[in-house]
Amino acid sequence: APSAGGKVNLIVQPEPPSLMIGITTNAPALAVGGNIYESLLRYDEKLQPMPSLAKSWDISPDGLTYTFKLQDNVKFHDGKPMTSADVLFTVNDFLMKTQPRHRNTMARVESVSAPDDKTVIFKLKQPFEPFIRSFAFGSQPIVPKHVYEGTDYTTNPANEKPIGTGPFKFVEWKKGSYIKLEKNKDYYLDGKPYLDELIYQIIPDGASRAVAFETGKIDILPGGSVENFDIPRLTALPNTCTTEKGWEYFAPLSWLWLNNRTAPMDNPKFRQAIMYAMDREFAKDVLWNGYGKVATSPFSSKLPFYSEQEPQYAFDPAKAKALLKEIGYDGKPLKLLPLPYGETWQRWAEAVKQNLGDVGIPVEIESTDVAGWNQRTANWDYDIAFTFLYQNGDPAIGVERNYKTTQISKGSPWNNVEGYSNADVDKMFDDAAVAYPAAERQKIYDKLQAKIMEDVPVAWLLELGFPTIYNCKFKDIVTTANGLAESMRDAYIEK
Amino acid sequence: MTEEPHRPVIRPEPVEGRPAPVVRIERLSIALPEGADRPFAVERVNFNLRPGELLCVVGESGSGKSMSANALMGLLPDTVRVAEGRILLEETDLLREPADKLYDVRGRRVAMIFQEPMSALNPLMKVSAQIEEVFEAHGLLTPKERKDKALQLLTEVGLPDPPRAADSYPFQLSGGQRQRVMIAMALALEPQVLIADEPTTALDVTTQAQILKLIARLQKERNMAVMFITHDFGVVAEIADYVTVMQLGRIVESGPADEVLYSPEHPYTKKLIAAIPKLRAGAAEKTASAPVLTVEDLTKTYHMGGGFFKRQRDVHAVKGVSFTLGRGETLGIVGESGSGKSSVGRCLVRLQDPTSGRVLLGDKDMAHLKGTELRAVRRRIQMIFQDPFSSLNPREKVGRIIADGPIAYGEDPKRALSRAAALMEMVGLDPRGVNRFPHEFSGGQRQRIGIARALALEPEIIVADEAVSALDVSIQAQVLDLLGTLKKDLNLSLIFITHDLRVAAQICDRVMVMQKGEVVEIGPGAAIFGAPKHAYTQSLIDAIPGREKEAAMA
Amino acid sequence: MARFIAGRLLKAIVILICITILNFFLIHAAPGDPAAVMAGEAGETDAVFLQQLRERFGLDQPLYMQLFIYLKSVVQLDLGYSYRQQFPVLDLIADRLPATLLLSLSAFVISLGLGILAGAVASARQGRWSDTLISMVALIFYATPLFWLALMAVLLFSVQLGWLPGFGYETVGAGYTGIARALDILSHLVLPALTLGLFFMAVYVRMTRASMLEVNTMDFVKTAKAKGLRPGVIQRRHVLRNALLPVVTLAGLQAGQLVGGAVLIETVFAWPGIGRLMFEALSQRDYNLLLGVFVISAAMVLLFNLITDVLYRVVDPRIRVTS
Amino acid sequence: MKDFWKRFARNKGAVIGLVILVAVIALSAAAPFLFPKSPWAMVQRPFIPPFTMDKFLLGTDPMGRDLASGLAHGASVSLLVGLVSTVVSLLIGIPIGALAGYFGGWVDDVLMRFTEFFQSVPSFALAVVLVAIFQPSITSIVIAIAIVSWPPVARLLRGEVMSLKSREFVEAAVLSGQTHATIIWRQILPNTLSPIIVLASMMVAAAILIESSLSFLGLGDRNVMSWGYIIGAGRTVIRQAWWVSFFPGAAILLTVLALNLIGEGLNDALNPRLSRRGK
Ligand SMILES: Nc1ncnc2c1ncn2[C@@H]1O[C@H](COP(=O)(O)OP(=O)(O)OP(=O)(O)O)[C@@H](O)[C@H]1O
Ligand SMILES: Nc1ncnc2c1ncn2[C@@H]1O[C@H](COP(=O)(O)OP(=O)(O)OP(=O)(O)O)[C@@H](O)[C@H]1O
Ligand SMILES: [Mg+2]
Ligand SMILES: [Mg+2]
Ligand code: NI
Repeated sequence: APSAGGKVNLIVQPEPPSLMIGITTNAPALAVGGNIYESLLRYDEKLQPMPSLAKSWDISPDGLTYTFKLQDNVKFHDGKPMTSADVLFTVNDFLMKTQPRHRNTMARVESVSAPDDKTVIFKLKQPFEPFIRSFAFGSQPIVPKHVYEGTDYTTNPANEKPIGTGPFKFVEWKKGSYIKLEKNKDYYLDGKPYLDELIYQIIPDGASRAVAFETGKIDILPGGSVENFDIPRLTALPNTCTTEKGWEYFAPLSWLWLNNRTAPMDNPKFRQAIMYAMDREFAKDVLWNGYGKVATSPFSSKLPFYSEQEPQYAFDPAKAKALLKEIGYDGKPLKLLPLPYGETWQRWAEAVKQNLGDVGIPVEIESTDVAGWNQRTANWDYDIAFTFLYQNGDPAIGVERNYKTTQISKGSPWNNVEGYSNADVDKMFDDAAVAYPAAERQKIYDKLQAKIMEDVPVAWLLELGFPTIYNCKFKDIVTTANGLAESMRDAYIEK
Repeated sequence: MTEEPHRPVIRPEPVEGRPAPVVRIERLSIALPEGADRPFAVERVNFNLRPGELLCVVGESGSGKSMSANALMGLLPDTVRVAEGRILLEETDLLREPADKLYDVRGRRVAMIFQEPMSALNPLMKVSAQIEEVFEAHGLLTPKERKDKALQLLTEVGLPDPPRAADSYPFQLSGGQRQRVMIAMALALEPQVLIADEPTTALDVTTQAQILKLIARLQKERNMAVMFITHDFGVVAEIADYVTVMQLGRIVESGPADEVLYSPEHPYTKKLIAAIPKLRAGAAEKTASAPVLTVEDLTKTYHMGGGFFKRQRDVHAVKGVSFTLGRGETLGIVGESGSGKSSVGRCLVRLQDPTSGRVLLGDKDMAHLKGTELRAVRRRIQMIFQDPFSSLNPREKVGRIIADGPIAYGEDPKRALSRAAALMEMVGLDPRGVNRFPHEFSGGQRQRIGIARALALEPEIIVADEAVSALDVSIQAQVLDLLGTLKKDLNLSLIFITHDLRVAAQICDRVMVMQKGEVVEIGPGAAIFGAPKHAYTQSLIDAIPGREKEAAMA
Repeated sequence: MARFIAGRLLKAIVILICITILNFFLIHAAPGDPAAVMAGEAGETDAVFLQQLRERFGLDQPLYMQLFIYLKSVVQLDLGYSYRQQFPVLDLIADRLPATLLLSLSAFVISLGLGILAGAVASARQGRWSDTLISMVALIFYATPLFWLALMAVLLFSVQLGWLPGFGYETVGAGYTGIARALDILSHLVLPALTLGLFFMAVYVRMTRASMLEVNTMDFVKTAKAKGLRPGVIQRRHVLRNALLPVVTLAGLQAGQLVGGAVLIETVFAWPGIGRLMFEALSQRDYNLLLGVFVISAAMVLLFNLITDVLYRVVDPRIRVTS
Repeated sequence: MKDFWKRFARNKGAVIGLVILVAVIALSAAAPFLFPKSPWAMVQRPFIPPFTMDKFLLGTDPMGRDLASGLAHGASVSLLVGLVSTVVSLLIGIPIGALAGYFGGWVDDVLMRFTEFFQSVPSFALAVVLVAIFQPSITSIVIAIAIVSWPPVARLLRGEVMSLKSREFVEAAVLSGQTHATIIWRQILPNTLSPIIVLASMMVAAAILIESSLSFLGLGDRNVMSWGYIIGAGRTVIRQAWWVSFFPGAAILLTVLALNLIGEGLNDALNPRLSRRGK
């Protein structure tokens, strides 16, 4: 049986700018903030909803009305009770001002109301099956109305000492060193959380993070916090466990943006040639140590509605060369923008450069830092660029933004950056989003995946696997599709 | 020097009435490293130092004087080693004594005053501390007593304001004062033996005279044995009891001072004595020719310090100096150190801008020209610099150094270089030397290169600022001869700046005496030296060491 | 002296403002802006979001206005607000400054102390094996990439031997206080300070050695010997002090880099210092923060130039402090 | 010249240094022939330890690239970065230092304040900023390194020139009618050669190291192989494959050592005054 007590040292990388995840939604902020803030629902590894702040929920058969019943005795960290008023404030006011994704989702909502303290009702304009998967803590953290109402949300001093309902309370943030959270004694679930203290250490260098784990200074290395080359060595250490779970909700998928606007990338055959030219198995085995999976669809296989459709692109340089010959490619050199997120990505760019070079596409790597990368991709100033994106639980949320014509707009590196435009595809995405129930959506998505696979608007690489490495005495550290960020509530130390 | 070898003249030392030697250097040979110009720095030399007596060691530069002295102190440079011989301090052989025994000898029983007063003191330590250190090194006295003793010593050597001097850093003292501090340090423990290595060479006559007097007095009072190294026969005549003459590492003549000075036997000694410049007007007075240079009311004020927040301090180095220089004439400028001689010279050639006044070269006023006009006039007036080492670019070949001027005025480099070779010949150097670097020449040769450079532009006037002060007497004589000949041949006018009155007397037509930036007297050499009108001139002449004795020589 | 210092300080302020202006344009010349970076990180952007961010940061104003606003606040000793960290820049820097100063000052002291000592020993034993050894080791430290050395140090002392912690500023959550905390910080300090110090130590060794050898040939050393002083005393009292001047110059240069000169070491050892803050600010285009660090660092450089000049005067009474 | 060689050859360290440097240059020149394949080519299985396979003497890196080939091909880039950036910073630093020292006054003031600006930002940080601004490429890296390394040159030269300016041979040159340009060029600069040589040999080393540090922070040029790149990349796998970062580290060390030895040798050999000492 789980026993209470103990503390855990984790890594957060890079240092988050803020822990107020209603405003700052980058990955490290979520990794820590998920313990402080909660949303209405959590999701299991199949992305099925589980209770969180909502103890139960009900969807009307027409798929238009969602009714949530809130937990009893939920209190914010400042001691004030959490009620449906806070939910309304969060959904109707706070997040509308701060979160683009929330604005998108709310565009489909007719109204939100709270008949009583413990009930919240969402009414949709038309059925939207993914709606049930949009209540994760990252998308909809419930913030205290009494603290924020009537203030400037972005400068409210509470952002520095975040106040949520979560299992852990903020204690201290020594910038550049660590963030400390402690057990929320008033948590509404009896006995939980088990751990007394979470300490997120900030160690900027990957090799040092590995050393920290080795020397026992760190108990849990969340996925992606050490260089891949170190993983085999660390996992071989005594008493060390590994899990790839906990990434189902984000399901990161990597690909190459191919700038469809310029020759020769405007030719689907050329793009197919790129797919054939790349040895993605090598990348998975050597660069990612066998973690992850070669992408077989624009959807991650962890995503609902994923299905493997023809054509598939196995490593086949001969075929690539044949295609290039067929279209009469003139050997124009292309520029490749790697992702400035550490050594693995740099190595990967070098490997891709070699692969493409082998079939006769000369490639020049342009290094840049994070700001430069953002600027270049957001402004379509590239030939080929590495990227990886979260799928956020549903194709209608995490996938269609990258392929629909309406998503072509400068300024964001996360929309349809490649400039792919196909009216059929647009229509299929629109239909699939509002089709109801799920089986109807599946049919459309099958066709859609086949079509996009054929067109190759971007060159898919891998479904990335980010194994979490941890000391085996910690149990239940991943209990949801969002992994460590919200599972520490269930984690305990085996005595 | 290609001279036939002569047998050394060693006069027997009279023994009666003289104390036994405290130091005996016997058959000392010091080997030079390979590749040196001769195998031994000194070869089988013998010296005896007796209490209460002063031995002068004279000889040309590089003859091994300093080497002998350093060997006695046990301070030979690493590159040389003692090949044979003994150095006996009473009964102990210093050469065979273990190193830590020597620490007790140095400073305590044998003390030394070094050649360079400017650099022989630690620049970062107060004077008093440096003297106290001598006691400390030998574990004597308490710190408080040391301080008192240091002050007492400074008083004894005749420093004007001893407490202030004690609390000064060396750079805050003048050269003469520094030299006296060195003496105080050497005398601190009342050593039996004092070695003084050219202690006055860099000093002007007045200061020199003071220091010589001081050493002589202390020597008599404390009954010290003194070894005094110099190349100045005036000094020798003034103070020596006994003289040893060295040449190329060997002793060529030695004996009691009077005998060596008044009846020298070895040709080298004779030559040295003959080369002593005499204090008497040389060249016959010229009939006044038209002046090539007229200086009117020349004033130079240095402004020191001065910045945003600092008060400015003025040094009035030259105050209203006026004179003329005739064609073919030599004008000497003399005066003690700091009297403004160099400042005048530098203003004449415009290395410095005069504060006011005019320098008329023909109808052009050098003092107020600028840019190309200045350049055009400048080639008519050139300068020979004092230091033959630092006035030649060490990284330029000699031929090019000489040719630089003509090339700068647009002459074809090839022609200029061939003319440089001719000039080398003219100043008595091997014309093949044009492709060598300055460091491959001796001091005297270098000074000739400097002269050749000044001549290259065919100027009308040459300013020579202490052009021979750094050279030893024999070479000095050569250079002076050369200047005289060239002057006659080329009809040059010469301004000759010096602090050595004898040199001025020898070659100048007229002499100008300066004191504190002002001209106190100007007139024909004979008149100035024969019948000085101004008291200051008289005091300068009086300070010349060994004047009467020198006159008796030769 | 007081006047001299006051004058220099006044001049320094003018220079500081010029430097700030130049830095401002330099930083703004880099591609990308903080809004784009933050939007990028959020994993989700729309035009409204970007516009909000730009307005919030004042990035919608023309560049000269931004400069004007910035200068105005700098003159009031306010370095503005960090866009990304939502925190006053001055506080962020003040937060990191102690760690940085601790690290670089200890490295400074170590390198200067050991460097001068080893250099003096080498010069005293010129040509002997101890001299060769010291010179060689110094050269090796000089020529080895810093981060490589750092990693090796961590592997050896932290992983293999387990003697010293390999990263961080103190043991997090140990709750030490007083002496225990000081010792804890000290143990964390050893490795980074040593690795950082080694490079400069090597430079000081070479400089001290060369300089002392030169001073050894000077006349006053001979004077000291003639006094009967023992070699040890001569080296210490006479030679070393006179040889120190070029070392002081160099030390001044090193001291100027105390704030921001340790980016690599701070990264490898997870030392929460300014260097890292600066590097992060740079890659996130956190203009105000980056400029703030630059301003502080420039102020340090000017300050240490001044201190060096004053020190010159203390070490060498000959130097009159002008301009 | 002969004299020069003689003096240079007398210095054993300098000769050893020269031999090493020549070997490195030869290696970089021969790289295309010894290793005709691109050094980036993934030719074998990753992580082959050194001295276990004849064909890959120094083993392979984490991507199965031949380390020996990388080392050989990287030599030219590293040397290029070192030498070119040093030359460029000398070209900036020498004129500025010489002019400031020679003319003094307001010229000096302006130039030195200008220099101070470049010193006021920590040099490595400035390099990072510059590379980020210009986007990493071998050119921008070289320029950035040059820009951050010239201030010491200028300062050093200014000091030297100030002391040389008052030397008598310079005054003699003024008197002989030479122009400022001639005086600086012919009289003063040749005499500053020794300290410049020593400084330059240190700067070449520093430049190679800065390049590798930039690589370490991900700001290297990924299209050219350099030692700095290999070290930076090998750093992450140092625990599994020490050799990947060891060999380029040793190569840098050797080269830097060689350059320093040569610098010291040159300094002695080029200084006529040193030969006087022996006489
Ligand atoms: N450190 C040294 N290493 C090698 N040779 C030296 C050294 N010092 C002097 N010599 C040589 O030893 C010889 C004697 O030199 P010494 O210094 O004794 O001459 P000196 O008579 O004192 O000359 P001066 O009047 O110029 O001082 C000269 O040939 C000189 O070149
Ligand atoms: N550049 C300068 N700045 C300030 N004061 C100077 C400068 N040059 C000379 N002086 C001062 O001007 C005065 C005259 O100096 P000058 O060099 O003309 O004397 P001098 O007669 O040539 O002396 P010496 O015989 O020692 O060479 C001295 O008090 C000196 O300290
Ligand atoms: Mg001598
Ligand atoms: Mg003078
Ligand atoms: Ni005045």
